[in-house]
Amino acid sequence: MAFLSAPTLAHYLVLGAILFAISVAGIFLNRKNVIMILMAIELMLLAVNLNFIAFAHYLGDMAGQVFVFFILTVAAAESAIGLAILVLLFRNVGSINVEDLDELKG
Amino acid sequence: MHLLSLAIFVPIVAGCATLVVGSDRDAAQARWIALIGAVAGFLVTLPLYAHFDTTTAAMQFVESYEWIPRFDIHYELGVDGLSMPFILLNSFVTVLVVWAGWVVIEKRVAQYMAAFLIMSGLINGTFASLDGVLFYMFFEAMLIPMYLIIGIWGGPNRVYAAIKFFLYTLLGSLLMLVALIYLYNASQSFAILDWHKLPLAMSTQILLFVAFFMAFAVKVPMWPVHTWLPDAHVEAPTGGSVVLAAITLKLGAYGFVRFILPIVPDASHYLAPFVITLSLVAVVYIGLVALVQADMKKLIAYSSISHMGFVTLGFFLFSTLGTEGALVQMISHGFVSAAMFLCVGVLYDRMHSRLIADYGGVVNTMPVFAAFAMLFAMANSGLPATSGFVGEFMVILAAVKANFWLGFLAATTLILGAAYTLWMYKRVMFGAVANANVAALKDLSKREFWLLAVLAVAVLAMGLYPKPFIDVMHVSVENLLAHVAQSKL
Amino acid sequence: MNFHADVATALPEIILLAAACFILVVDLFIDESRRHVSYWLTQLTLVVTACAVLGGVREEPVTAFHGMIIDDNMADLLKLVAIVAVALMLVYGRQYFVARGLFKAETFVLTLFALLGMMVMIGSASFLTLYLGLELQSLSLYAMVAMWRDRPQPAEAAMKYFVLGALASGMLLYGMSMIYGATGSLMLDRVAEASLTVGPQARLLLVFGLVFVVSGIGFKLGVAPYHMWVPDVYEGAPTPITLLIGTAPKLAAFAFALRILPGSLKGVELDWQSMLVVLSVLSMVLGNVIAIAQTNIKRMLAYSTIANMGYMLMGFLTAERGGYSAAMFYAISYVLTSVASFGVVLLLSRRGFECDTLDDFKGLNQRSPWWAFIMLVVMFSLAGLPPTIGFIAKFSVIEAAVNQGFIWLAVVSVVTSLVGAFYYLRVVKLMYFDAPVGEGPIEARGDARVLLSVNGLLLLLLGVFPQPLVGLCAIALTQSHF
Amino acid sequence: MFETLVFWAFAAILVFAGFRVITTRNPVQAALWLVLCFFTASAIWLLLRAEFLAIALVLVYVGAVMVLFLFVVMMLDINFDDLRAQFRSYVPLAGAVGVLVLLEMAVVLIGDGLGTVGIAPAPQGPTNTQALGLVLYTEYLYPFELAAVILLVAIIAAIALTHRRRKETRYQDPGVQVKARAKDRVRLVNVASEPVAPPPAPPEPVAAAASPQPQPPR
Amino acid sequence: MNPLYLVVPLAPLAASVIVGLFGPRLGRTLSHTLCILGVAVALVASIMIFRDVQAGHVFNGDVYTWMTSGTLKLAVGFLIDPLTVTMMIVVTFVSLMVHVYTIGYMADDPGYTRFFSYISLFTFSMLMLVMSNNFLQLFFGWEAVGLVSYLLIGFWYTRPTAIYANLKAFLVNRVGDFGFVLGIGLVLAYFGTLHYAPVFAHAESLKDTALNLGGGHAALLMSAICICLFIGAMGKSAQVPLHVWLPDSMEGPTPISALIHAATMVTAGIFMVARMSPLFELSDAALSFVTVIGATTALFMAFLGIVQNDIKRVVAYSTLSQLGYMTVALGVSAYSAAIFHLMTHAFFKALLFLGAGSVIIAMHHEQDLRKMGGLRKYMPITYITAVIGSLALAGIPPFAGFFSKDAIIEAVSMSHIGGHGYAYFAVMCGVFVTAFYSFRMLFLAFHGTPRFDTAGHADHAHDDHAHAAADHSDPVTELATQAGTEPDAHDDHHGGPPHESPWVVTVPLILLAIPSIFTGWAYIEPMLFGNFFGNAIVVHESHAVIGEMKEEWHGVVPFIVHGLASVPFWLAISGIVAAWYCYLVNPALPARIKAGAGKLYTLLDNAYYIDKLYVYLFADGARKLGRIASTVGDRTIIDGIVVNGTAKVVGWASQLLRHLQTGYVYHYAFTMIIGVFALLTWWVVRF
Repeated sequence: MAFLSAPTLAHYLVLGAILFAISVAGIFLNRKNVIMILMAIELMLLAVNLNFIAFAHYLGDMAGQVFVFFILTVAAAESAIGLAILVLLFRNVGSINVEDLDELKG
Repeated sequence: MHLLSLAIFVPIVAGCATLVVGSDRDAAQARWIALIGAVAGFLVTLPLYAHFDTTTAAMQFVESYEWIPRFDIHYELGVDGLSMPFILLNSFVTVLVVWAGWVVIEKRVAQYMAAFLIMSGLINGTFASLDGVLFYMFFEAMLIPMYLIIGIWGGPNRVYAAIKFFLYTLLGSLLMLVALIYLYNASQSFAILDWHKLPLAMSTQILLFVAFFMAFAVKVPMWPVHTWLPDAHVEAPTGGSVVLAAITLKLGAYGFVRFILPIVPDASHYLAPFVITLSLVAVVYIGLVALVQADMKKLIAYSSISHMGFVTLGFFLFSTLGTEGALVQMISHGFVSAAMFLCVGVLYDRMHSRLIADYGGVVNTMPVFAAFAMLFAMANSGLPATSGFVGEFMVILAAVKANFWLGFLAATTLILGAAYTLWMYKRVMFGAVANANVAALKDLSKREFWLLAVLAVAVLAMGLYPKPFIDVMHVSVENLLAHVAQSKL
Repeated sequence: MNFHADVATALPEIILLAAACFILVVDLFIDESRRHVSYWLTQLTLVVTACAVLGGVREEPVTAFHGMIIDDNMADLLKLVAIVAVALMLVYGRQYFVARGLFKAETFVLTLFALLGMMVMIGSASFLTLYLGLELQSLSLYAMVAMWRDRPQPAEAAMKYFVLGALASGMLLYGMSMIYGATGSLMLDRVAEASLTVGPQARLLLVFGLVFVVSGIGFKLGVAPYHMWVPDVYEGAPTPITLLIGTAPKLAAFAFALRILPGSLKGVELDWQSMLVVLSVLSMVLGNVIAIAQTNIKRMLAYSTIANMGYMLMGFLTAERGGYSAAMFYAISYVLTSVASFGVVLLLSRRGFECDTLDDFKGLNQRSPWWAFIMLVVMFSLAGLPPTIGFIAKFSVIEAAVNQGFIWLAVVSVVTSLVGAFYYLRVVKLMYFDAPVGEGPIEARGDARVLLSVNGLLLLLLGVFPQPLVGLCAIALTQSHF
Repeated sequence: MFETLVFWAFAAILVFAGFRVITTRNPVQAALWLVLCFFTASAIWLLLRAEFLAIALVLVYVGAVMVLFLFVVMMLDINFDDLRAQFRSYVPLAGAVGVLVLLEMAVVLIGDGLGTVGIAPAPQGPTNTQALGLVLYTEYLYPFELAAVILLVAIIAAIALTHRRRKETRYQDPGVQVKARAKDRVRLVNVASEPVAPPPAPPEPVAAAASPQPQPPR
Repeated sequence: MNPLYLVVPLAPLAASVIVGLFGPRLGRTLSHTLCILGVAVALVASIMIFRDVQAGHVFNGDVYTWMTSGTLKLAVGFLIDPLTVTMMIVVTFVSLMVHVYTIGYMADDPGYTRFFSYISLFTFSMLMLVMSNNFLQLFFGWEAVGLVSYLLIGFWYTRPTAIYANLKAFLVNRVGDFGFVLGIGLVLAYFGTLHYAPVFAHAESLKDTALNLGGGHAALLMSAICICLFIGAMGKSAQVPLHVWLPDSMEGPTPISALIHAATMVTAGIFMVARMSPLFELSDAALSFVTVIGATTALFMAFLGIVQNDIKRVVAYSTLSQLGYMTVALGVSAYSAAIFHLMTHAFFKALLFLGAGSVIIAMHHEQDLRKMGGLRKYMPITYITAVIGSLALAGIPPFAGFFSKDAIIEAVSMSHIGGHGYAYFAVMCGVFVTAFYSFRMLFLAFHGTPRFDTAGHADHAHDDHAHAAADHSDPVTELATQAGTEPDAHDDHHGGPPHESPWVVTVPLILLAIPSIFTGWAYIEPMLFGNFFGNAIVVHESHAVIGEMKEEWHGVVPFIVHGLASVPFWLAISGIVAAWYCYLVNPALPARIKAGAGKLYTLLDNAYYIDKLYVYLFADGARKLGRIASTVGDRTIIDGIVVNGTAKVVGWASQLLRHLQTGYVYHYAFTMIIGVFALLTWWVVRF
């Protein structure tokens, strides 16, 4: 079974793609819960990072890793702001149910 | 002497000055500034006529400056026999319009006057532009003041009318913009005169024709894209109707001779039957529609459409007589429709109704007015010795020459035009005094009297001696026809 | 490596950053009553930064920090306009901020950081800096949207903005990772070289990544179908923040797109070109059509943005310099117009009164002819009618499109702009044809009045004499390297 | 061979954990599954010779970000049952979309070329951490500074958005503190030298003038 | 150019303009003095020109160039030849008489100066028409007289019937002009000029040119031109089927009925055809057409004269019939006979009209013959002149009508043009009918017992045709005018028995009676058989009926003697006798005939229902079409479906699409994801 061979770049990429697909499915699945959506997005970033590292590895280039480094940093900052917004939202609206947040529409 | 620039910017500057200086509290000031501006605007156009060389078809009073070098756009002005008369006409009508709105307009006088002055400048610019983009800028910018005029000072349904007017005309002109840009790409120039020389394939010509035609047919307006006009006219204040009918419609027709015919001559020849058909529909169908209108302004609006049908018909006969007839018809219609709308305005100011049914026997209380109205009604129905006759007659003659049946259909206007105009006249003016309101009417004020008198003189002068008008345009028309006769394929 | 040269190249950003930090600290020591000190410091910062940008204008493009950033004329021009837009936002929004308790250091500092993010994006020469600039800008904006803390709507808007922004970032990054994989570099110039020579497999990867990158760009520009955040955020955010979101970031996004697509993905030009065609058409149609149904001016302007970005893309997708310069001109003129439009909205807002429904504009001409006139100019500029700058902008992009044979696209654009004209006209109608509903005083400060007037008249002036700006855009792009 | 085994094992865990993240009922559990994801991912990164990042992932994500998530989830009194209503009805759509996405991506990624790019160049030179460190402050100085700014923004934003001043808390106002001057704190009182009646009670301490006034919340 | 030529039209014009603009300030006396002076000057000048022309000074030249368009030059100019000058004299003379007469007739009218201005303007227009040397100016005059006719018919503009009639007159004339313009257009198209001289000169060369009418049909160019031009003449000269306006035009004041609707304007068509004789001569088809139309008019309009009770309407139908005679003459190429009859008719018909007017004044504006009778005693001068006019009309020698009418009948009998048989029958019958109705009128008005109420008149004159007109009018838009409120300026003077009219009325009657007697025998020889018209009238050899008649011409007296023995004379006599019998001897007879004839009478009384037909067909039809076009075409289809429909669809789409923006963030995310994967799918599938 050639598929279960030693991991090649394609394996890593497909793994990343699976994670990406899971995160997309997660957005569809947990549509009402903002926190879950945020987690799904974290998963997506993980997929991205995996890609970068895999490429960096197979290209023998540091740049990809550095990018991941920055992505991690930014993602942390992003989470902080996102959760802050979430807290604020909960204080103002009393809910983080997406379906309660439809005052702005049309 | 930058005569053309003056003709454009004197009114615009005067309009801005009116806006700045005039306030609603001191309307008189705004009026006077506007009047001075309008008269000045008219005076600066007079040398255009006086110094016009009727022996050449070349552009005259040319001014050319680089404007937007990025696109090779120039501020290029110039007039020939096809455009010069309209600049005069426009400036003349502007004076009348300012005068006509003298006491009638009470709210936001400065804005009213300014809108007309600015529009006047823009219209002059449209006629004088030799650069496609410059033309387009003026052509479109003009919509704005007109939109405001209809919307602010108009009648009860003014919003609908104003928006309809705006969008309708915009639709056409936007397609024209694409065409202009296409031509620029093909010729690497925005100079209209360069486009005249540009060879184009037939399919391209037809597409360009369609694009230009949309713009100008809406503006003229031709059937079936005419329905904005009655609405706009009915709702617009008197001055708005006057300018709309007397001037802006001419812009559409002018577009035919400046753009369509010389730029896409082969498509014009090819599609001439189509345009002629539409023109004749305008003459006959619109004539019938005009007959049954209950609103005076609407009736005159429809009559305008019908008259403009002659213009497009004349152009697409490709004969000297037809083209000159069409141009003469344009000028004449400028006078006559202006006068007709002013007449309705006179009545409207007193009775606040435009419905024919509200009138009857006005001649009893306003004999002087009725006399003027009679003259203009006759001019509208194309009576000889009035200006209305000249163009119509020439176009009919040219049409008969082209094809007997064309002439036959065109000539129905003799009957229809008289029918709708005089039937209206009869119902409004003649008869016994219809009601107490009519009985209380006062005859023309001095202002109104001279306003109409000036137009009456113009109408008669042009009817009795049209030669000067035609001499001005003749060489240009010949040149145009010679140009159109050559294939560009 | 010449560190001084690097610093000189990045001087405006450095100044901005230092000043922002300075203000952050200084504000701690300032009384509530003297908050305007921070405000003026912020304005001063902007002026100095602008001067630094001007001082850094060069003949040739210069890269610095190991090729991470680039300073070319395009960057300088866009930065300048962005700075101007931000400064105007602060001027126009001052009254609004004060009235709603937002007149404080966080606002100014976050604004400056957002601007910094934009400037970084504009001057990026690498995917990495692009990404970081983008995030810096976005994070600041997310926070600013939510700044008005005691209202549910800003929070809701911020949440939507954030979630979707994060999603877009994720996609963008996914795309970047693919591009990195296909070309082996994060440097735009090297990616560009590689993209021209890649084999079919890598090319497929490149196109694959391209889709994601284009989506990310689409999100930032707010073009359909990535536009959904735009109306909600515009409506929910405090109006000055809306102004901020609606203006300068568009320039950054434009630069972003320019750096990435023609700047680095030359090899798949046809692909992104046709993708952008789809986005452009969708935006023009959806934006204009949906805008008609709006009753909230901010929302309407949001849809107008969507549509306008569609027009901008039309110039962009021609994939030639004329088109880029047209698109750039479009973006700049749109920003100038948009600033003025929100400026008027801000002008009419006052303590306890949000001027956000269209009906609030009723009878403005009777209340204040001058502001009605300015708004009229703005509306006609947005509609693309002469003699305003909006017309020249539309003209340029249509010219670009026709020049490259996209005549049908030009026709679509004019037809949709006809639809668009309707709702702009409606605003004019409300202002001029209707009677005023309420008599609210216009309590703007003198500087805001003056600047807004200048802003409005500039739209007219540049409409009549567009050559300076048009020429500038053309020159900026001929010199720039991408 | 070991590598292969590790890869497949961790990949399987990663996918399963990822799957659980999106399907679990409780966000707290989801967060924990996510933690597992990060752990496994870091293991896979180790396979790819990205030691520093693998550690950083665990430290930053597991140590900070996910804790933050959990913190927020727990802090906010959220009715999760409400949020999961109709969850099942979303499954088919989500599944379909996920599979579709995956298929499309796989079509591209499992092309003929990439499968053979399996030659991992032998790591040489400095260790991964050293290599990163080498470039981070030189080549990537500028981005590094930017990252710092981003973190600053995050701090400012988080504080500006969520920080509330409680009335009962005592806090300092540096502005007031700095502006405090000696003469505000100390008042010299002239006391008569001759012994008279014992001095009256000292006036109200002036310290009140220097005590920080609670600022209205910003 | 002789400056006198200019004086002729300009004198009346100047008078008209001055009086028109300043009339109320000038006062009545000054106004009418000015106008009369203007026309008198024109008459004198005309006479001088007449002498000049007789001396052989024919003139053809332009006054000024109206316009030039390439090689085409349109000008205003004069062609002064015998034909013109005859018309000039007729016009100015009758006009002068009418001017004078008006002083009396309109004495009490508030529109006195306006009226003078109009009739002077009319004189000018008519002179321009006849003096023209080109088609343009001809058309100019043609329309101008139509305008003045319109103004004058509607002179009493408060009367619904009057303003109905004037609109009708103008529109029917416009129908004629429609043809006329087409004719002019064809002339221009094929001759390249509108001047008479070159057109006539080249006419021969285009004799066989065909005009393609499309669809494989072709017509002879000349026939097309002539028929088109003649349609114009049909309108102006009220030939069947465009005659309907003329009877209604009697709504105008009587002087203009005399001037315009009897003597001059209606003869413009006749004049025009005569002027165009070089063209008409080239088309037998056109001539046949003319003949048939003329004959129909001559006979059938005469029938209608019998049943009229309004004195002016009798004269009006008589005019129609006489115009038919002239037209027939034209059709048989007896142009000079037509002009001759035109001239004599102008005098005696003007006389009859003015006489009728005089009666009307005397009857306090009562026009119904049934309410008159025995007026002979009260107004002898009017009576005598009326007798002269009637005799002339009936064609009793030696009155003027006899000569001209006999010449026409003679010419018809000699003609070989298509339709001449029918024409001959028509004109012969016409003689009898003419004599009958003219003497019916005479007897009813002046003989028998007075049937009027000398104490005044309660019943209004216009009642019967007021009702008739009301039928035609649009019930919605026409104001229903009640008899009581009708402001009629002429109701001022009431009561008293009829009396002879003042001298300003009677003098013109007398002056017109004189030519009614003598012009016939005085001018028949020069006009018909001499070389009076010179080259002005061209007759093709094969049509030269006058030439044939000339061979039988032996002088006036033999002509009369011959006439006394001919059928027409006896027909006329029998007509008179029949009238005498019916209305004087046995007045009950007509009622019985009326009852017996039944349907026939109704047919005649309704003028063959032609008016009703036209109203139904054209007026209502056009309005109906217009309404359909307006409501269905413009409002429903173009505006409703296309314009507003598009707007509605866009608005609807907008409402629909805005619901895409649900407010739920996950939908937004879905959209983005779907967007990405749609693009992805497209590009993946493409690869």
